[in-house]
Amino acid sequence: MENLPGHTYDIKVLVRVYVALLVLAGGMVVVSLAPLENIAGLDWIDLHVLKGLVIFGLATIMVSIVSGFLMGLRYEKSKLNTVVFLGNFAFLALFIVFTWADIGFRGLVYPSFEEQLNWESPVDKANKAHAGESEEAEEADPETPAH
Amino acid sequence: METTKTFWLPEQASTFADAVDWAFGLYFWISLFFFALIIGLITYFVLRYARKRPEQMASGQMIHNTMLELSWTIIPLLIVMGLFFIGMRGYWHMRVAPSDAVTIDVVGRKWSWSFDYTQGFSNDTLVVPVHQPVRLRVTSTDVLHSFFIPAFRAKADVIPGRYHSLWFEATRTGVFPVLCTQYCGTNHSFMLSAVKVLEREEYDEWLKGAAEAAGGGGMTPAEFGATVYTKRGCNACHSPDGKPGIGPTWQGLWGKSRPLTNGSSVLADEAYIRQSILEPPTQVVAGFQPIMPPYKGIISDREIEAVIAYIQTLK
Amino acid sequence: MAEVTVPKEHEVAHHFDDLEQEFESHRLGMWLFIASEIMMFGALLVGGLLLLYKFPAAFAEGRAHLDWRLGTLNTFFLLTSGLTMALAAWHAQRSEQDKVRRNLLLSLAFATGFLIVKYFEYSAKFHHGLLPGNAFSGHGFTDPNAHVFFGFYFVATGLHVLHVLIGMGLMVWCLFVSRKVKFTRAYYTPVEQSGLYWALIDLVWIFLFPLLYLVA
Amino acid sequence: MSAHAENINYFKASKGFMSWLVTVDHKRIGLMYLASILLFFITGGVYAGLFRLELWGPLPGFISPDTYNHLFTMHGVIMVFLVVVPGIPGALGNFLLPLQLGAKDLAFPKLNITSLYLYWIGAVIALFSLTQGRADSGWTFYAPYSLSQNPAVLWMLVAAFILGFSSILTGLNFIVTIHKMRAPGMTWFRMPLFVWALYATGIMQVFATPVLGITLLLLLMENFFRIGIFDPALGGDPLLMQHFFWFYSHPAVYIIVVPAFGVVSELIATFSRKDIFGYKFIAFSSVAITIIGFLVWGHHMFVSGQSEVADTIFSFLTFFTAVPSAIKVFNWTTTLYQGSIKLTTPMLYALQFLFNFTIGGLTGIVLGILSVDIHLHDTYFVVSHFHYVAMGSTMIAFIGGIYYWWPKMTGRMFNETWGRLAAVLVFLGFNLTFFAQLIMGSQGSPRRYYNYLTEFQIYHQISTAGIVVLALGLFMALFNLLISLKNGAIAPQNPWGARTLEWTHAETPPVLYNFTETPVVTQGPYEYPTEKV
Repeated sequence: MENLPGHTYDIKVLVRVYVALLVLAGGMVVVSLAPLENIAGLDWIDLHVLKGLVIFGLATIMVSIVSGFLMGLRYEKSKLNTVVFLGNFAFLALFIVFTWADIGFRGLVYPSFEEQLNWESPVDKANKAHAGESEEAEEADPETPAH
Repeated sequence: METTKTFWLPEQASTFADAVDWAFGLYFWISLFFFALIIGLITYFVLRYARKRPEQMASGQMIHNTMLELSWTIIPLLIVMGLFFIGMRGYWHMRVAPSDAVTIDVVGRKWSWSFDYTQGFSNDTLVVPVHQPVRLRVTSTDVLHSFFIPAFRAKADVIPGRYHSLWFEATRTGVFPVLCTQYCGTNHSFMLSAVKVLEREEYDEWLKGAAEAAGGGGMTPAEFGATVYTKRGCNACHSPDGKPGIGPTWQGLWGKSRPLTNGSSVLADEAYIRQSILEPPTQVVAGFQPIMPPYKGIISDREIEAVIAYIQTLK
Repeated sequence: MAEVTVPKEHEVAHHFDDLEQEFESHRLGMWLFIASEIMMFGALLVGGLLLLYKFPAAFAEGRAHLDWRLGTLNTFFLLTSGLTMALAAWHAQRSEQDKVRRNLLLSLAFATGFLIVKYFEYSAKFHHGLLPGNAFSGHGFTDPNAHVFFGFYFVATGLHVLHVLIGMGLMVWCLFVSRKVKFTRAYYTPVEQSGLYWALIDLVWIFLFPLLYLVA
Repeated sequence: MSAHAENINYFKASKGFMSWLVTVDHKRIGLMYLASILLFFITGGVYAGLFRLELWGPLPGFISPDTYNHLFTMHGVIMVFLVVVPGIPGALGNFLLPLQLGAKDLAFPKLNITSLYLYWIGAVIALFSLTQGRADSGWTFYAPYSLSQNPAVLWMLVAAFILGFSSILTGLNFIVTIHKMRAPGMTWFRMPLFVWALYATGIMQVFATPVLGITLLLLLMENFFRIGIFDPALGGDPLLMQHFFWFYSHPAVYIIVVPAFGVVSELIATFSRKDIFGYKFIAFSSVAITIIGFLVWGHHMFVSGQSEVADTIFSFLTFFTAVPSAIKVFNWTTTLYQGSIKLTTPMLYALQFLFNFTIGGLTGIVLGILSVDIHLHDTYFVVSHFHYVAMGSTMIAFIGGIYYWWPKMTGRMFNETWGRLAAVLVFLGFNLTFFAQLIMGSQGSPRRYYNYLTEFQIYHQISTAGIVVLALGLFMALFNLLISLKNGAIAPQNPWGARTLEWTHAETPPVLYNFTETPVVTQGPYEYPTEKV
């Protein structure tokens, strides 16, 4: 019985984990609210991207804390469940990388082909409807001849 | 017409058909070798080691042989890597059109093709000159289709909302079928067209004539409307002679009151027909599905007028 | 329920050899189930990230209509209920049925808090017409794809809320079981499993929260 | 329950219709899966037969294009989601996994019956969709065609969603059972290869199927609320849907075929009285296929308009699946060397499998060659390749497995002569049907075509003639089994002289908790003695 998971930790560990999670969550919010122009010496990277990376990095730390402590992966003798959990992220990483290999590289051969055709987006429609409330009638779309 | 059709592959009529067929042929012989090897061994073993007495046991228990196992891991690996490079080279060649290619726009819709030439007219068959790289820029107005010319070994999915492309260079004159290979509904298998490869001079002449005809030159509006009827693929769903189809027939349509699915009815006048062509779902005739693709931005005003004139003649 | 039944010891199911085999099997089973749930949510989040990549402007505009304060409050609720669920499991190992029940009730309370905040968020969106696709009637948006953000928002948070409701159902079930079965160091599976499931809900939120509320 | 009751055969342990519906016994659940799957196999086959008859002659045929589209959609959905995906794991896996491991039951018996019920609910919903219109999206549900709000398609999406859950729960149950419930002495490398195959399948079921779930959910949301993720009319990307779909459906092809690898390994070992050549290579190649299977989904999208970079990467990775498949085929072939080979009915199916799978695998490699695939994509060549794998390999191995374990399941022996005759008919019928399709496919005949160019008529007629022979063989095989239930000889404990636990240690039919006493394993699954010279 002694090797059952979830036994070894103290109740204090739980509280510390909780505090750490709150701090990290707070950190994510703070980073996202931080004004961009105040960071000097970082003009070599798009700051929006950098922020995103930092925020998702913090999220990853939080996830490893939750899985390690609250879900008890850290205390297991057999690492099987950890392998299962990491397997998830491996497969998801492959999913995003390969799908991005498509979406991120479309129009490589004929860049000009990537322009969208004319379609009426619900956003435009809504904007037009709001405009039309005052202007009476909805004007027809100008004809857009195909190529 | 001479033909290069073989047992496995259709006739060849484009520059890269030969490379594709070569890769196919190479692989065919490789696979035939392995197939014969495996089936031959199995047959031999089954006959040679057949059980003759019920209690007979195996005559040996070879369960492991590193050399054998490594060889049939590594040899297939080397072969498939070779195949990968052959396929990749051929593929990039098929994807990247030469810079002197002429562009023709292809629009797929349920269930017809139209080919829009830069000269400002469109046609229901693809007419191209021989020995001239042609780049097709394809798009769809409704669902996925796929543009396939077996003789050219050329294929590309036709995607609504964006462009996709393919190119080819025809190596000989003739007429070759064009097929839709991505399932697109009721008449998916009737979504056929043809590519007509002409000599350069013939092509130039055709181009001139077609451009003139597209303007309705020398035709009455009703005659022009009749050509639009087939060129724009109206004939896929609407019959001119009262035959039932996917859409309502055009015979006797003009000036009648049309019952709509929403319970109201509307007079079939010019405004109604124009609206039905540009934005079909707004006025669907009772008893029919709202499946017609909108022609807004595709069809010109003159063509609409011609179609209206044509419908007026169908009494 | 005036009559309180005395909790009984758990019996090992017929096809297991002992408690340890049973416990380990249940835990691995739950982990595999969580793995499949993570793949489901993960695929959705991958879709979300790809949408973010494709329509950065739409996401920036859409995000401006979400209140990060409410999101943060909800993060707090979920993390706290995660703590109380872990505490419930901790007490269950020590057969402290009363404390188990108290922590389960606390978790339920925080989960309810999460739902209440979600209710206010949703009703604000409905009020402003920030709805998916053709139902979209918000105005002042410049990016034509802004509606995609709300489509994704409602699918992702909706699926998450559904899981929160299932998780709350599990807590109620644990409360019910705690009256019938005595939890021990070797057997506290219902609380353990529900806790794992609830942690999954936390995990999903930890990624969903920045994706929707924080990253632009 | 008394000690006595545990030691009587599982048919007699409890009686009545209800005792089957509420059972948690994996053997009964396996049999109920078997009956359901065979029923849907016949249903899906009837759909196939109908549209093949239509394709016999020139137009107009006896059905409309819409009906044709409906028929092939139903054939696809039923065969994929209700037959081949749950097939071998649901029926044979459920019955055999605990027996082969020396366990009393699966780790979660109640979950097991739950997944059977989910299967039934999914099946009922799929049938219910027939009353809601005609589903015509094809089994791939490609957007935007599937976004037409056709209620029958919507119900079909719901059905597939629920069936996905059933599949996940089965896979989960198998993995836990294999990890935690092995008998004393049953080390990983003493497990029969069928168990290894189920393990690899379980990994795919647990990790890939949820992605199908979210895909179908998003499609439903898109249909109802127009969320704009997949629908190009709302700014969405129809190719993203294909990525989602194939991330599941490519591994699903391996969910379909890997259990068949396991079955065939058992059959070949038993009927040649040989230890499997390269046991570890076969075991690990199953796992390798699983992993690689997750990386190659994009080869279904070479002409779809995905980026050229992705096409190249996916083509490169696709070729790696050829290697473990080749290893397996060569290993099975070598296993026959020096064996004591008996051509019983199950062995005939195993050899057919080798024949068909070799063709299925080789035609798969040519589809991975990028330039050639552009020509072959979406033609009958692909249809034929897929059927060589899903029908010619998986269903053939499944039928062989049913014949092999039939005495253990029912306690009756089948008629060997009729069984062999049926096996030969199935072989001829199948190859007639699908080899003709290989030829017309490479000639450029697109799939899902109601109307075809007249030059292909001869191939369609060969194909239709083939399906008649195939149907004849399949029904003969089925009736042979059913008749044996009444007239068959009582089966001995180990009629084939096999070495795995279900034959050596379990009675025929097995007792309620499988073994009268827990077996202790001391040797591998295929350790046959050698003939003394």
